[in-house]
Amino acid sequence: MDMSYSPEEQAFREEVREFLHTEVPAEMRDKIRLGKELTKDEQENYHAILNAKGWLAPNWPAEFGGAEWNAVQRHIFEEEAAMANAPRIVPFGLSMLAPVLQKFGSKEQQDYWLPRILNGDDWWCQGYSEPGAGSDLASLKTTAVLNDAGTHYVVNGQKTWTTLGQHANMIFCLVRTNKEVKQQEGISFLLIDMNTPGVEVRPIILLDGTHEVNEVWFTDVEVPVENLVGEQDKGWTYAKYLLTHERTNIAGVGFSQAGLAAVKRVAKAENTNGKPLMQNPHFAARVAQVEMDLMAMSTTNLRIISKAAAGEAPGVEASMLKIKGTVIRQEINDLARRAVGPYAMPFASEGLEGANDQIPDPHEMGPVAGDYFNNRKLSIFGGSNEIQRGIIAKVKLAPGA
Amino acid sequence: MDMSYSPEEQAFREEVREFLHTEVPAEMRDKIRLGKELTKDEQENYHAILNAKGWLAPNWPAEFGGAEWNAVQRHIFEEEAAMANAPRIVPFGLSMLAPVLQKFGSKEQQDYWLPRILNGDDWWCQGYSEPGAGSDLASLKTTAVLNDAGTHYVVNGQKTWTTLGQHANMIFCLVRTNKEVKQQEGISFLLIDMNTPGVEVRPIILLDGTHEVNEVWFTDVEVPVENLVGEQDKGWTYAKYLLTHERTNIAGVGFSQAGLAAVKRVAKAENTNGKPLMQNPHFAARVAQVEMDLMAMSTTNLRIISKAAAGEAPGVEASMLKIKGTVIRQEINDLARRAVGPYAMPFASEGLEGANDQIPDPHEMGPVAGDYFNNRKLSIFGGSNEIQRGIIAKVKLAPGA
Amino acid sequence: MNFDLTEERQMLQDSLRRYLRDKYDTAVRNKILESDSGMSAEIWAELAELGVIGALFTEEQGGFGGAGFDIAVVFEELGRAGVVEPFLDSALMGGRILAACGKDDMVEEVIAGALHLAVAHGEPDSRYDLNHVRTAADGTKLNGRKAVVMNAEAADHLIVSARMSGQAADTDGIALFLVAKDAPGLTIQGYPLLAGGRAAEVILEDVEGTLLTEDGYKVIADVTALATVAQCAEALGAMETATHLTKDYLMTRKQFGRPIGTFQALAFRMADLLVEMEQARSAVINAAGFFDTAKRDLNISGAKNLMGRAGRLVAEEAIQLHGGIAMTQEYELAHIAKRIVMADHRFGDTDYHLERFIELSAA
Amino acid sequence: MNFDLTEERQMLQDSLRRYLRDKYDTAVRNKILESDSGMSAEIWAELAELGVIGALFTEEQGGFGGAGFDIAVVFEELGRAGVVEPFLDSALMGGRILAACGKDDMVEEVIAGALHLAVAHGEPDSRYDLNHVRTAADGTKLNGRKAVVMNAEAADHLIVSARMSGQAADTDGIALFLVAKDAPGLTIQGYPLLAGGRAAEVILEDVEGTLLTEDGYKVIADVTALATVAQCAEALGAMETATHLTKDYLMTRKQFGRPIGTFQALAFRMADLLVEMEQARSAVINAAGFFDTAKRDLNISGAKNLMGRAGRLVAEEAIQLHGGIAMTQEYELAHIAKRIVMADHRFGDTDYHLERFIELSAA
Repeated sequence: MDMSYSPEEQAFREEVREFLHTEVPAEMRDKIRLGKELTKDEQENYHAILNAKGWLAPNWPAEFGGAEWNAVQRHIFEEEAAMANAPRIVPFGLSMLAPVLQKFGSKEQQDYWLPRILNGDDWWCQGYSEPGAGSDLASLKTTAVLNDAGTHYVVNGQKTWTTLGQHANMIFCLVRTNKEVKQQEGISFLLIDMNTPGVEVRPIILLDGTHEVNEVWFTDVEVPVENLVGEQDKGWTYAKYLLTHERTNIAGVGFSQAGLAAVKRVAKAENTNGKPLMQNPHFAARVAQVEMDLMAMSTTNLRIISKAAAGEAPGVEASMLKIKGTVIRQEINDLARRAVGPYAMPFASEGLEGANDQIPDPHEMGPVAGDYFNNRKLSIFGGSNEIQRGIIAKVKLAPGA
Repeated sequence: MDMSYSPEEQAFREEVREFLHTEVPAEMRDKIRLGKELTKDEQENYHAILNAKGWLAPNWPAEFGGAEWNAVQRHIFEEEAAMANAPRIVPFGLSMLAPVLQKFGSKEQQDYWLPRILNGDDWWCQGYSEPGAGSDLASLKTTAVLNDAGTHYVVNGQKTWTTLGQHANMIFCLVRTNKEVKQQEGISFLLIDMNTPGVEVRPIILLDGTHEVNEVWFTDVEVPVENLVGEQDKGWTYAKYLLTHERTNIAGVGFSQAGLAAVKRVAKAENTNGKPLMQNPHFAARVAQVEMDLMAMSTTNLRIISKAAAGEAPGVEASMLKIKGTVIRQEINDLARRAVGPYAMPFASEGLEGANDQIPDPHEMGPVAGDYFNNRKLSIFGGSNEIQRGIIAKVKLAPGA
Repeated sequence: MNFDLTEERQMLQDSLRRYLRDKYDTAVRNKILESDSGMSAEIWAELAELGVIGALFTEEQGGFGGAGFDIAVVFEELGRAGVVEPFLDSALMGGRILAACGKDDMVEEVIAGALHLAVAHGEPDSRYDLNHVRTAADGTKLNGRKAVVMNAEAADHLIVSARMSGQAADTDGIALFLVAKDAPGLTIQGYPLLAGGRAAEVILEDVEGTLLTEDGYKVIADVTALATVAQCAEALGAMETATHLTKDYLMTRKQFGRPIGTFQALAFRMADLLVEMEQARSAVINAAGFFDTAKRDLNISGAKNLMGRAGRLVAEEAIQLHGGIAMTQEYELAHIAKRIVMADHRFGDTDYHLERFIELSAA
Repeated sequence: MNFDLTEERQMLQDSLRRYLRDKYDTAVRNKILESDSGMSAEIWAELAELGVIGALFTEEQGGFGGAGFDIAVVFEELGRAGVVEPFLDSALMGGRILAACGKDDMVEEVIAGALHLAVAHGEPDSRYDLNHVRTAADGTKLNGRKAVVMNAEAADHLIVSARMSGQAADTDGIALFLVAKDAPGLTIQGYPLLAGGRAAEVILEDVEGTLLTEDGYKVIADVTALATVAQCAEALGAMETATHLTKDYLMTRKQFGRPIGTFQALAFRMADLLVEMEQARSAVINAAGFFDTAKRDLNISGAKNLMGRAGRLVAEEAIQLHGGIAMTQEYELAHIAKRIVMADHRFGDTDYHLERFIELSAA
């Protein structure tokens, strides 16, 4: 047992910290700190900054231009990025589509799409979820039918919860190509240009007023067969590969640490009954409890990372981290809204340009109550916590487990 | 809405309080306060004291010698009895068997058994649960076969969790008289003399060292057919009648109030860090939270009682009270063990006569940790809290609910 | 003991519930949310007509109710429908302060729905402490800043607390003043609220006010007690809607080929919510029923704390049991959940009332 | 970063686990629980032989371990088997105090399993406060009363804290003395403990002791830190057993025709327990791993609080998921659950460490 970072890892941490503070614009980091959404341009700018350094694709193999960081390095970067209020990397192309292309795509697909992802030529979004499917992803109904000439699939149906689809020009989709077989066996993985006629993006406004997600409708959309990834009807396998493959940062330790630091900052400044809120024993108890939980989870995370760095694939532990990680993040969101007291009530709406100028935010915490509601999604999307519990029970209650 | 007790009810409360303090021996109440078990003689003495006053059977109709209290009066008595540390009435004959006999028993059975219950001639225990059945009560396996002459049932099998069976001379049992029909339709209700050859009582020691419950084994036990209650194979109906009929005091408000008062008494005396424990904000928060919950539940209880007094049968609310009531009582048991600190650790064993003399109990709280463990039973027995949740969900998620 | 509503209250509840069901559905309410004023003058007038405001005042004050249970009945129904119009701040708080200060003619206008008020008491650093007033009264000239003042923009008059003497945290020396909306030196910086309605930061620079009372703390404390009962009842109503929506959704929505409410883990969580709903209902009954007794504050703090805990649980579980659809702004639950959770930020949050309960029960 | 045990610790863990599985089953342990002494001299000797005690001491002290992780490994295994022999109090606490006071010869005997000790520090009104000592030292003559002294009856020597100067709550002025079991004026009133083992109220009337150190508070605080790590690890081991028993039971026990673990509500609760188990394991790793750093006390208090919360949850849920059988004294879980919950009553309970964590993190 050795709980310290190696000198190399510490040096790497210093390099990351230095880079984030010097290369990432302060205005960008301020926006993140205040819970504001980046514009498309800002997001692309951030990607370009990382790409210039060679750090945009930490998990890609070097042959495709990736940094090939191990799990510990990735963890260090995520921790530092969160503490520096650096933006998140938009993951759809970089860590969701790319691993599938690298594993199952054709040479042509790899050569064409992967450099475009690094260079920011395409903005990808993900087309998995459908209305009515929810946690039962494999019940998807969007169809793709090969035309008689065998040159195009014709796609019809609807996807939903498509994150940042409003910015995207490309979408990777799971579509049904065979209705005669078991649900999971008739699904294919298609790359679709969103400028094709018949594709329509409709915004979904979330309960905190933000426009993060969309519906994407397909009406007789023609997709060239070259855009099929791997084999027809094998798409479910590729999607599942992705789900089990790309599970780092599932615990969100960095986000929680940054969030907790912000709560403590406010609680030291905010007064109640003539004393800083942080000296109120009941508020202090809430903070302490989540901090203790976070200290423990952070070590669980490191244990799994250290296994992953040694080549062991995380199994059911990923589901455990997902549950604990979201509970802790949501608890910190709850603390943040408590901390600011009545100032949690104003509605900072992104929808109303300029309308936010008058919104009082004495602690510079941004829309804490909005964030509280927005982050209820953490336990719903990406495999709900109920789905995770089911996975844990299935594995751990199996005979001989 | 009117939340106050009527003058008559208040006068009744005074009468009850006076009676409990003057007629029930102080030594007996001290034993209850210190969490000690009463001897059989003491328990019978308490019943006799109540019977002399006409209060032993509050829920019986007057024609059978009952006090015919309404729900509010019963509640007042239960509240006062708990605050006075009066013993509980042993319910098996008085409130579990008697209502069944009064509703389904023959005239002969009523005339013979009911006076004996009031006079303490019999000590009844209940034979429902069986090993392996658990919450699935209707799967019971103890059989009763009518002999060829038609004079006796011959009973074979095993009952378990039989409370105070060690004191009992009579047991009322659910037995299987028909294996050919649906589980619930082949069960009969039998009264069995425990002195009959073939009946054996074996103690079960609970995890706190107490001997409250027993196994009762039946080997070719002959039971006269006169001891069948109602019709053969209809026993499940009678048992269910009892379960839905006799649900007062399910919330245990009085016990919780008494328990909480004891915790507060200790917490005002016990010091930590130079101050009374009650001034420790974290302990005070635990106490306050359970007190607020209890105040609310107490009103829920009164709402249901007031409906019951007006003749409405409590439905699913009884299941809700069972859950909340046990959670609160168990929380108070938890507070009690916390309150006494290291003095929660000694083991006051009833099994070792005289061995308890050296057990330190500076706050006169009795075996708080033992009680904490013992009362885990509250959420397990009498229809586990999981069973109650199932009932609530079934009723409330039904179409049109 | 009797837990039935009186006939009058039952009628009020029935007519109010019927009106809101017919006239205040999700589409109407979402349109109001998007409007500039954040409220509907028409709804306000019709509800005043229906007697909703009159029920908040005693006969002596010109109303026909005014007791704890009257207020609880009204606000439970408003909460059930997620009503955003400021009955609590403008009519109940504003009106009852004026009534306490003997402004009978103005109260009459309030009851008629014709006069709009705002209570400007909290300040940027007062959090939930009622005694914390820095705004200074130099005679009737007021200087200071008030925070998150509900309904300030729409109010005809603001009721402003200001300190005539003493330190920032003294309960003595706080007076209440009436300030006209167009008083020189008054700046109102308005903004929308997450759970609907509007509030404002109010800046007073040599603003002339009319003295209402020099016993300002007591008046504020009493009306805050009333408002807390109302807020608890409103949250209860909203929680009723949240649980109803969730029950319906559980039995309608299918996954893996069956209604998701038939999955035991979800069904049991629904059962737990219903258990907490009974607790919440009883807490509100206690807060309303003990209002005119010595146990008023103990029961109010007990209720507000319990509603804070139960409310959070119900809001979060209702969202979680729904899944994604509850995350969308247009779905009824989104608004209702916000009403429930934001109730914790008014008149003292869960911890504030925990501490107050501890103090009161030690006394 | 590396979370694997060293080879030596892995071997110790393996051999200890094997020994306890073979020699310390429920029947053996329940017999020990019923015995007068409450412990088995044979088990003690064999475990000493196995190196269990030596692992608790550094090489300098004559052992072959002594670091946080050595102690965690040993006590996790003892906890897993529900061992009631007083390794924590007699060997670890007693031995390490003697080591800190330079009593090398006695430490050697402790490691050999030949010397039994008891630490008489807590007093009837000290609760969990380490600084609270009223027992008075007049030179080497001791007068006072010690509360719930573990293993007092079986100890060859008691280590007694007593005040040489200052007030009851001062950290300065506390000395430690060695008192022989047969010292005149020493009264030991023994009794069994709910979770196994025995303790005693110890009364000192003009008892002659041998001074060990005048820096008693620091020595006690350091050894209590060690003991708290051990206690957390022991609780972790016991919680492992509780969850294992529950998992097995869920898949063995049938109701309504199927294993009860296939009921989703129960399966999900089991999943939640396993999530907490990972938290508990990490908390123990933190407490052990940061032992020799400035973050020692923060991590220990964080761990002890978390173990208090997770322990209660695991114990109560394990019992509830089992149902009736877990209520019986003879079932393994009954004893294990008592070990878990009673751990909260040693070295500061959940709230004590919450407060300490708050203080330490504010510093």
